[in-house]
Amino acid sequence: MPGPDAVRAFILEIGLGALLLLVFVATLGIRGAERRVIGWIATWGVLVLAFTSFLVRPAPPALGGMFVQDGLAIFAKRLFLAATFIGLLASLGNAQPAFVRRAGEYHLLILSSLLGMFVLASARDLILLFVAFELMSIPLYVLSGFLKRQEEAVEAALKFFLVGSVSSAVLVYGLSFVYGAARSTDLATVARVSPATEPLLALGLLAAFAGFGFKIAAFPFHMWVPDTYEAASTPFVAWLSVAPKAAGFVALFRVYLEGVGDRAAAWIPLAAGLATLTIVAGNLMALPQQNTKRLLAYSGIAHIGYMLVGFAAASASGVAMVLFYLVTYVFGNMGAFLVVEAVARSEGSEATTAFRGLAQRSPLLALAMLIFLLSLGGIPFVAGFWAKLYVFWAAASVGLYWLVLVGAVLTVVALFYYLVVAKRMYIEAPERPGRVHLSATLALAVLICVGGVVVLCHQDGGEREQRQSRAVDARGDSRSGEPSDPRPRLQPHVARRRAPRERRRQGQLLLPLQEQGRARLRDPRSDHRVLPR
Amino acid sequence: MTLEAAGFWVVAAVLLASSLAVVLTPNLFHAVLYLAAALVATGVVFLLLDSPFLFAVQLLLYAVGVMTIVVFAIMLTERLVGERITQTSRDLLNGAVVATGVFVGIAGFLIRASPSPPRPPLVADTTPALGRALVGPFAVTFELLALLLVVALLGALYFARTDE
Amino acid sequence: MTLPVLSLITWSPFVGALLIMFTARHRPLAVRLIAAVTTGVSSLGALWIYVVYDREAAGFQFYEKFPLVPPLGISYELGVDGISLLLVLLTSVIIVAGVFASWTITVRSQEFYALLLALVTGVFGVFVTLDLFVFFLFYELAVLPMYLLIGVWGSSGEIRPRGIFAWAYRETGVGTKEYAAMKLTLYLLFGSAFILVGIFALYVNAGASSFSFVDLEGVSFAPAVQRWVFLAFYVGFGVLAGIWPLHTWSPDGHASAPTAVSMLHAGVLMKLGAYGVVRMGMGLLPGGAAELAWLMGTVACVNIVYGALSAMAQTDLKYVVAYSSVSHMGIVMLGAATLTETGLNGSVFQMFAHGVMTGLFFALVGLVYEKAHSREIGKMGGFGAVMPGIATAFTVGSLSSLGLPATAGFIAELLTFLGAWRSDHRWWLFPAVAGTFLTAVYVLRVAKQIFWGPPSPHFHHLEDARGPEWVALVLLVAVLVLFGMVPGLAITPVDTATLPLLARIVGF
Amino acid sequence: MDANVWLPVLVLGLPFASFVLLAVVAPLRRAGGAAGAVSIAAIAPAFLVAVLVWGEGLGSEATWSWIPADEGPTATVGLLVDPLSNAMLVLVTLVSLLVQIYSLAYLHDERPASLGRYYTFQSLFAFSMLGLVLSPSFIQMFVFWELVGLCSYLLIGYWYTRPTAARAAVKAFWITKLGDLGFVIGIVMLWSATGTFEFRALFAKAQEHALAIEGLGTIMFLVYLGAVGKSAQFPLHVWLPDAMEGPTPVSALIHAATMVTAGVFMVTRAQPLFVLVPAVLALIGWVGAFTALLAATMACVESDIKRVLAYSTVSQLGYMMAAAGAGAPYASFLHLLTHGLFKALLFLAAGAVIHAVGTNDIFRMGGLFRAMPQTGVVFIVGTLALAGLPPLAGFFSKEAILAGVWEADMTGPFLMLALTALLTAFYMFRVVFVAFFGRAPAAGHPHEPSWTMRGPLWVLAALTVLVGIRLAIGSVGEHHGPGWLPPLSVAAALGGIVLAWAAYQRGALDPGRLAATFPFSVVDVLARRRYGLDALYAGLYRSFILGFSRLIGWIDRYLVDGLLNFLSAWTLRGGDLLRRIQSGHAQDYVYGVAFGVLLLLIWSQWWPR
Amino acid sequence: MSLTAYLTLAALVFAIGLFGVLTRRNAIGILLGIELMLNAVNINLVAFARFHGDLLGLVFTLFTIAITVAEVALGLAIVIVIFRVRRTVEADRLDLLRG
Repeated sequence: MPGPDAVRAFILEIGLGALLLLVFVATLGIRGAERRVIGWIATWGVLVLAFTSFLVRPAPPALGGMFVQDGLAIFAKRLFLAATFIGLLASLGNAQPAFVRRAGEYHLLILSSLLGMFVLASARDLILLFVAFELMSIPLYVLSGFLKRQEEAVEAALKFFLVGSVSSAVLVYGLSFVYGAARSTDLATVARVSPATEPLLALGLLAAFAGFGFKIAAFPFHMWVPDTYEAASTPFVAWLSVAPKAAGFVALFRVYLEGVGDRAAAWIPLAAGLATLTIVAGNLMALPQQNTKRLLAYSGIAHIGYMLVGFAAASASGVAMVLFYLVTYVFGNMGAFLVVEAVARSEGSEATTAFRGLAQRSPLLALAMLIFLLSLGGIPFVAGFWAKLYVFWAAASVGLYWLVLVGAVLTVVALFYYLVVAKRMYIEAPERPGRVHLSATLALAVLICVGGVVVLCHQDGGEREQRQSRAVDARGDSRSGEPSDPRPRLQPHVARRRAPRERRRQGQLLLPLQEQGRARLRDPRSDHRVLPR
Repeated sequence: MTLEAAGFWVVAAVLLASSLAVVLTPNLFHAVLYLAAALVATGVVFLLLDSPFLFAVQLLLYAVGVMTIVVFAIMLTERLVGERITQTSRDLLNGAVVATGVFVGIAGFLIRASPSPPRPPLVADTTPALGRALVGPFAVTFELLALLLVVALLGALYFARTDE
Repeated sequence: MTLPVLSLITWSPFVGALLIMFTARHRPLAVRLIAAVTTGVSSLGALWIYVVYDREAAGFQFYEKFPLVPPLGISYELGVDGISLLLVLLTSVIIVAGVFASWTITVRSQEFYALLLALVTGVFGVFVTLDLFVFFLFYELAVLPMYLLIGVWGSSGEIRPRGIFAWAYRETGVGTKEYAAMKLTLYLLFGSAFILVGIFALYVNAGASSFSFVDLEGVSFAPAVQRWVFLAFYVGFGVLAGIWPLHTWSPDGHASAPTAVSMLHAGVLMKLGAYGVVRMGMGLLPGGAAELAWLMGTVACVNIVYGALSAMAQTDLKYVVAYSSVSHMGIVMLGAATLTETGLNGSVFQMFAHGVMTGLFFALVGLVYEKAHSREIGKMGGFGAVMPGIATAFTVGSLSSLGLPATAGFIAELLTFLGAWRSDHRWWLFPAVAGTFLTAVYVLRVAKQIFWGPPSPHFHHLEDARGPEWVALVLLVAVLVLFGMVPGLAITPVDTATLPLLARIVGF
Repeated sequence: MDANVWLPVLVLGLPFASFVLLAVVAPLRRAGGAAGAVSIAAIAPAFLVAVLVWGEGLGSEATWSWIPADEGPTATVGLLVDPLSNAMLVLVTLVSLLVQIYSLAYLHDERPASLGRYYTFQSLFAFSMLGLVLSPSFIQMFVFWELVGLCSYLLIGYWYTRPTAARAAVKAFWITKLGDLGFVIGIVMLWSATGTFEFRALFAKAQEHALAIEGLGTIMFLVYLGAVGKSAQFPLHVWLPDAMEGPTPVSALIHAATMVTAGVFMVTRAQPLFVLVPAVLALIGWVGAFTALLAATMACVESDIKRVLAYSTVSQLGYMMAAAGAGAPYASFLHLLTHGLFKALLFLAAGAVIHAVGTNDIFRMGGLFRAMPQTGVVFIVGTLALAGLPPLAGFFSKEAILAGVWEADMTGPFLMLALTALLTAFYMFRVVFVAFFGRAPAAGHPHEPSWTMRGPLWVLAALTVLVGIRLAIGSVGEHHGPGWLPPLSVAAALGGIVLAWAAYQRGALDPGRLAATFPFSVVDVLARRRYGLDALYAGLYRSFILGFSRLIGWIDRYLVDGLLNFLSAWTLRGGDLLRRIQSGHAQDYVYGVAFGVLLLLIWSQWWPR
Repeated sequence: MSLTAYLTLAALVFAIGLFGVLTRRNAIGILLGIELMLNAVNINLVAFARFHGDLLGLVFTLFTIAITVAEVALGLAIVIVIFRVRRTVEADRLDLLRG
């Protein structure tokens, strides 16, 4: 049975499991409109977990190496918790009957999906990864059709489900090849696959990429996104647009950077190409949108493209940059969706025209929206700028200048539609007077997002990097006397745990991740071949 | 030709034929029946691969279970429609091209793959080992699977119930 | 601890913006006074550093530095040399004039002034900062408020889509202020994308772990880096400087913008682009500058002639002035491209001169528009009789525009000509000179049409400039004439900055 | 600073002070008459000082840095005081003074504010012109060159509400600017080659034969182009007749006596440089002579009294240029001075006439001599001087020019100039006979002007005579022409007078019939059409500049900007098209996934093996 | 038979399933296609397990089967609710959301 060490590794999952049980019990015990309480329970629970997550420290791998609680995992879990907290908080004020009466189901589904994400972030075994992936996905299908009386909602659920199932099939088909090529489901072993079987591995990883592409909504696997976002309830969409994507990215990092060892560089052209396609398609398709949620959906696709730029850097710093991007994206995108929710509640419309004259009606809400839009647009002084900057930086560090240029130029296209919303708010005259009313919890959620977007730019430009660079210096490999190392002194979260033994030459970038893998190979606990041959 | 090879060809033929029938037959009921055939054929493939336990699982849990709910669903939707379930298809050619393309793409990799390893001799019955693995290293995964099933059922229930 | 005068100059308007946002709600007069006082503080500071600046010593003075993000080498590093000194002075002149010229704005004046002041902070910041990264931030700050400033307070022109791309015009809404605002913002951000890539490339290639201009200046980059990064800077900043064919945002933007914004934008922000090319492009990449000077100069020649001819073809007064900016920015870029002392001095001088003259122009056009409610040249006439003051100021502006001696425009053009003939591409002189003639043609034609001729009965009720507006006009005219008559005022400090710059380029 | 410098500075400074005062102190300017008083109060002492400077024969040079540069200033400003500039000082201040006095009466109907503006410009002009003649360097000369051009522009457009005046002002500016382009290019090149703008340095180099610059010919030609514009040489002379839209005193001052001679002055000033390039010099001579003849023919068919005078100015400027081109700068300069006097006289007298009759058309005048005998007398004095009859001033200077040209072996120009002499007398006396002795009834109520107007007339008339006498008796007027030249010259003048008398007074010749006979008919038709030059310029302006600008404007809007809008419209439309893949059908979304997989599989062909 | 044969068989089934998903109109029919695709995965996994003499594939297969069942159940529930709301199970008729 798992020892105390393993419990330490599972602490967040155990806490979440307990919360699930609590909510389940509450669902059974509470009836009717009182079920509102369930939402509070879940929200508070997630908040507690979120605080707990900051106490959690990396732990040695558990389950024979299947489950790791490293920096990446902990970071991702904090992110999921933050997003979930905001999402739950925002939906507390949701007075729609379905949400009040079915609060138990709603929160159970969200929390179990969250558990799936947790495990996904920690999974280093293909089987666990797949199960976690499904555990994350299946509740989402239900949640997107949660308003099951609405034609659009069930339609969206079906589309989401169909595309999702096919993608799952493709994913697991790919994973089967990965397993076949590696003769193991352990990602560390995958990293050592002999070249003889490599075509199968390549096939497997490609197919699996499609599956992950669906989850992160990269072009052309994104097509479920706009429909689902438009139809589902907005607070849920706000959450849907960030948390599962973050989980998808974490899984991508696990599989494609940790799991392929030295061949990570091979992914650069592919990821760069996909990033380009996604950025272009997302931004272009967002241009003609009249529905704000749809617009944000497409813009979200474009953002995935930008994150893929960081991914394409296939470097440790790239990973760190994408993670930072995800953080800013959580706050910026959720915030934008929540403002849409507020306005849509008040105006009964999700169209961009509902924002007309918002600056004169509710200046603060308009300002919040403007901040979110600017952050999404990558304008300086808000978090989104730093995020874009960092992913571009990572890409530039590996010489992908063209990709940076494409990305930066398409930022301009993106700004077009963000500015259209800004125009509605600030330039056009209001259609009717009066403030836009929003519930206290929703306002709080928006406020948190504003705080995130504003604070992140101040902190993360500096403090985080500072800390990391100190870590670099402390290791004594700042190579004094050789000032011409052009790489930004940025270390990824994933690498913070274990100091690399050697600095790599330029061009080989995945050192920290590989070091981790190798270290695990030397770790006797990592061998989980308990099965007979 | 060994027995295994002969069996493979037969099963493969059956499997492919029934699969094609699943996607091509106009009648949905027939399609379900063909799917059952395909699943059974798959089970036989498992048998050819020396996995009788999985054959059993496939047959009992999968083929029968899936069949049951699908039939239920068809009954539910068909009766309300009150017409025969003959389903027309969308553009077959496009689908065929894309599906063929995918297959060719996969096959390209398979061809490039190194010659397949020889089939190792069977060491022992795999079933007990399988059981041990599920409660051993994969216990947590198994737990998660349980949760997943619960959640799926919860979702299905949520959708399917008509109260309110 | 000396007074951080550059910070004072830079942030004073920002403080003003905050004060306006938070204290002056529904008190228009307070808004204006705060704006006037805070920009006044900046102007006094600018004047102070202009006077105190040590003209014997080259290099950056009034230096301030403290680290912002040490591991990345980002720091808040300020300093001025002769070039930025002059441009800071220019900015302060224009903004003071701008505040007074838009004294009569009544719609949402609180937000207007707040945005305007924020924008000015960005402009000052760009001119005084020595850290590339912070530079970029200030640059964006100088660009972004423009969207709302034009979108909310701008005016739409009358353009009827014709020609082969008419459908595109309908699709994009050409002519409206929203279109102009969007075009301007997106275009400039498009340019900033190149700048950002360029800055990164420098940072990565320098390996110095510093964004400081002073540090990067000490690095000699590989020829390929020099070439490509210079090109990136040239394109990126060139958009803002209005280089052909990336200039088309400027006529639309300037024409649609409210008076103070046009003044600031054409007067100062376009200089910011040129300043970027000179400071960043030529300062950090001497090899690239030497290699690509032919391109800069040739495009600049196109700008000069093309801008002038385009201006001539316009029927909208604001468009004429806007295109004249395109033409005059050509002189700026040409002067820089000559890579000669006189040429570069002329370039910087033209930045200043054109800033003031175009500020004056836009102030006047704003006044005329405000009174006559028309921008169509053909519909106006005989204004000289009813608004002699405006007519006089317009004439002075025109004369400076066509390079008449005793106005600042002449010095700039002369120096540029001298530089052009001494450069490696002598023929640049001819388009440049031709440009001055074409300028004379369109500028006098417009002046004649608007201010001369029989007074139209429609416009008898019009009045001359009043009160605060005079402050703006007199200030600008005086600066224009003063610097035209005593060019040493500007050139002496500028020379201390251009010589080392050229020494690096020529020595490369 | 010694008197050599500060006296000329005083001359320069007084009008400048007046200008600044009037420009800045608006109430004073708007007072009108008071502004005139200020201006006159400034120019009068300036005139006295100028006379003093001239009389003392002061000479000095002083320069100050103007445009600084690292190794010595790029450009300097200063004073070059020598006999040439001294004489010009006197001429400029004198005519300015007289014109300003004259204007008090001539423009007394104007609104006070307008009158104030007028005197502001007058002061500015006096300052600029003085600055020009005192220039020690090309650059300063160019500066003031442009400034006088500005004053010309402003004063031609003095009545700016008149469309014709507005047009004429702009035209004058443009055409002269066209010439100035050459000037500026020339001095830029010169600076580039020598590193200096200063005359003294350049002359020194020229004397040491150290000015062997490549392309000096081109440079000097370009510099000369400036003079072509300013001094109304063919083909840029077209602005001057139109410039008559300005008030007549302005014509007298700027477009007869002073500014238009700036070109001649410049060529004279820079003679040491021009002599290095004989080809350019010859060109100057030929163009000058041709201009003289061409303008004379046009003057013969003109009926506007001011325009006749304007053409005659062009013609006389041609004379001066011809002399300069022939290497006789002295003659050229002498003619400049005398012409300044008598042409100003003529204009002012014509102004008095126009003031009286309210029209410019000589055929609507007639018998004016009886109504305004004093004006008539001075006009005739001026006419005689212009026609070149001894002992008036014009005779000697013209003599000198003809002699100079003859001695330079420029036969062609000489013949043209001689013919011009005949024509000059003809067209001037045509005016005299038609306007003053004609039988047609004069329009308006002709009367002698007030003393403020008559005074300057008499002063100028007296000076014309006195200078002539001075030249006749003094060695100043000595010339080295062949002995047959004076008789020939006088004969030509007399011939012209007789011809005019015969045609317009006596009626012995029918001018109309004469004009209809070949070869006069050709000349007549062409001259009446101004040899098509105005039409040519208008056509060029309209079709070339405006047409080209329209083309560029179109290109800019519809191609350069159009392309951008096209791109952005296509981006928008592209988004619209692209979102059609979002068909709403679930299976199409699955197609998306399938295509994605296919894409990845195809991509994998580049998979590194 | 060689491993490749089994893999090819699986690939064929996978492609056929994909074809079904792409061409069927009836939502239930589409689900059947998905079943086929997942079935192919199982063949793959078992074949690999057998040829590698490894048990992980079998474990994987068990999980896959279970998850497939869950998915099918949920999918059918969605189909039923769709039918209830929209009175149709034809996927092509569900295009309220588009663009």
